[in-house]
Amino acid sequence: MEDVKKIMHVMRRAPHGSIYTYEGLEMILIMAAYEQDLSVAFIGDGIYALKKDQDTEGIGIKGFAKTFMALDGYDVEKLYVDEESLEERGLTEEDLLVDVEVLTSGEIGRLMNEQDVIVPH
Amino acid sequence: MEDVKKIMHVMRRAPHGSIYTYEGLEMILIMAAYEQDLSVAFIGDGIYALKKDQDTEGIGIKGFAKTFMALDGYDVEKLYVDEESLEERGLTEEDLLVDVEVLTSGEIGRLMNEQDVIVPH
Amino acid sequence: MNIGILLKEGPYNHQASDTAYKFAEAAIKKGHKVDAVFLYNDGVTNVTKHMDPPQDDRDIARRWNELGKEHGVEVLACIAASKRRGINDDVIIDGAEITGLGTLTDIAIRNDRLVTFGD
Amino acid sequence: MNIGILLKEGPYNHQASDTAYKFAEAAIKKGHKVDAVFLYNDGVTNVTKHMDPPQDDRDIARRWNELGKEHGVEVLACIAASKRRGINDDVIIDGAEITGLGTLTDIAIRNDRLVTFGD
Amino acid sequence: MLHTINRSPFENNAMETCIRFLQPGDPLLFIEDGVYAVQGGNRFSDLLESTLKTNPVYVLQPDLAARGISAVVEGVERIGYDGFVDLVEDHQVNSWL
Amino acid sequence: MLHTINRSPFENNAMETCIRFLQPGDPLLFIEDGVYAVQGGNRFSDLLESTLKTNPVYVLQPDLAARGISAVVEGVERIGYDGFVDLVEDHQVNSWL
Repeated sequence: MEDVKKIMHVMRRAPHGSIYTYEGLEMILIMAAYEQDLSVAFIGDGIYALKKDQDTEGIGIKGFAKTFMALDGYDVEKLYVDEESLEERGLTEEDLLVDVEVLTSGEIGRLMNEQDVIVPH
Repeated sequence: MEDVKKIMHVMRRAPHGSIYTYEGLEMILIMAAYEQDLSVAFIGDGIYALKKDQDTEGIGIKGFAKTFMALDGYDVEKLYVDEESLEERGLTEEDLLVDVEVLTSGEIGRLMNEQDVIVPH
Repeated sequence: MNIGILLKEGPYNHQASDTAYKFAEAAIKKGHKVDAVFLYNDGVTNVTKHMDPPQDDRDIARRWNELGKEHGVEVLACIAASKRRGINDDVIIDGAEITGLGTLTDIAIRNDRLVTFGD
Repeated sequence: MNIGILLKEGPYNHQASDTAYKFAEAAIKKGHKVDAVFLYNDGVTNVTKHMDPPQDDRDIARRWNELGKEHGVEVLACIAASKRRGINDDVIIDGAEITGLGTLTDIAIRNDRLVTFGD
Repeated sequence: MLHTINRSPFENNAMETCIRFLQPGDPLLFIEDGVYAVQGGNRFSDLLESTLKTNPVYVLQPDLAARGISAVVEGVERIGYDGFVDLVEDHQVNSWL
Repeated sequence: MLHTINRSPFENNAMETCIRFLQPGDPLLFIEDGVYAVQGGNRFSDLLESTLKTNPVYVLQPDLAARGISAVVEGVERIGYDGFVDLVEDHQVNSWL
């Protein structure tokens, strides 16, 4: 499987204040069709993208939180969330929309080092 | 002098990494012709704009630090620098290109409250 | 109350443009006059006429155009900032205008408030 | 070594475009192949042909164009990001091309490195 | 003077800097990604609570809802875009971008 | 894995976050506004010095010069764009934007 690359997308921005997370998600959905070894790491404010109960109607911007729930259907199953980022924000796994793997920063750092490509969003 | 407004420009970004400080300076130079009561406050990374010895040749971007020295000629003489921002960065007044008034955050905060308009850059 | 708005970021990439629009809309609804929206820095890209967002998304350029037409809000882009970013009369929407920073100074002087949105 | 570059910010407003260019230039000088510069997010505005900076400033669109012509670097803008921001074939420089994110995936797969510049 | 903050305090120093320059009694309004500051039980709750003793603190409700935040620190008042306009009617504006 | 940081540590949390994920031995490169981190005698000198014990730290000299910084923390190595390319030749890249 020489052609399969390990590609990690790193989400570090809050949703809605800027478009990076949303356009990042669009990129992941396209890459998912290419049968690479994809993963997504949510670090810092990036974890807010997975927060339950987002309702963007009042700000007039299209919401996209539910699209993260569709990633499973595209075989993007490796979703990693940084434990310290959750704690610092007073959040727990229960606050998140999708099933994720909560890891320490050391564990995520080691996974980063296995990647062929890291795409920051 | 009903028509004279107190307008403060607030510089909070480092130079070169983004254009905000440079385009802010362009705005100040134009406004200076309108005989309003202008001042410029340098806060946080904004003080780096006044750092001596900037040489932008290597990054291929036009430098503009010296334009701050010309503000005096446009009668823009109220340049305030936040003391804590200097200290936190290990800088002193000696490191700055132009004569400024170093003030505490409380003093700058009170000056802000006297303004008719505050323009952040 | 007479209000000027300074918008420093482009459309979609940052929420600034959306918040500025919602604020202007609310001010008008309350009977205030929104005199002008002045576009600076990347903000000048708010009025490019070729903008073509997905059908279920807001059309930011058209929204500024309609606010201008229906409520007399001047929509102005700084000429120096525009030139750098490839914005000129050929690519901006009807109703928007490219002008100098002197106009912004006038806006700051003649209005009761100048409210800035950016990132 | 074969290198792909991902550029996520527009010209002038952030240094990302300048650093990406300087990096590409240095890589080519050292004999590496810079396969493509892929423009995403506000990065798509790097190739607008109406860009008209002050005479003593760098011309960022022309610089990307020359890098493409002289060294075979593909300069590509994401179509979805471009449409949102009013970038289409009518306003981009010769030599740049608007394409899909599948192309970026190919670039990520076929090169030894993908280096990202942004803010 | 009305102070607005639109950046997440976890990512950017705008909130901490603003509070350093804030004069007693001046209103503070959190908008856009700034609203994460007022969610209860996070790293910035103490700073916010001490600010509430001297200054009124507002948050833009549509931005809270967009981000799925319901619980906010006690004493923070939720307003809409019309409330934002009211604050601007009463005060000049200082945006900490 | 080469880690690049391009934001001022005073304004943005990129440097502190990056260091939390950094594996021993991996090189760190400061570019653009990130270079303010390596100026000696500032609030981040301690963090940088402890990082230097486990990781090589580089800074892009053209960005230092553009910002008028001459004194840097001991042990930080200055490189040009060609040195940046050399690091990329030896490592995959993780940009902390």
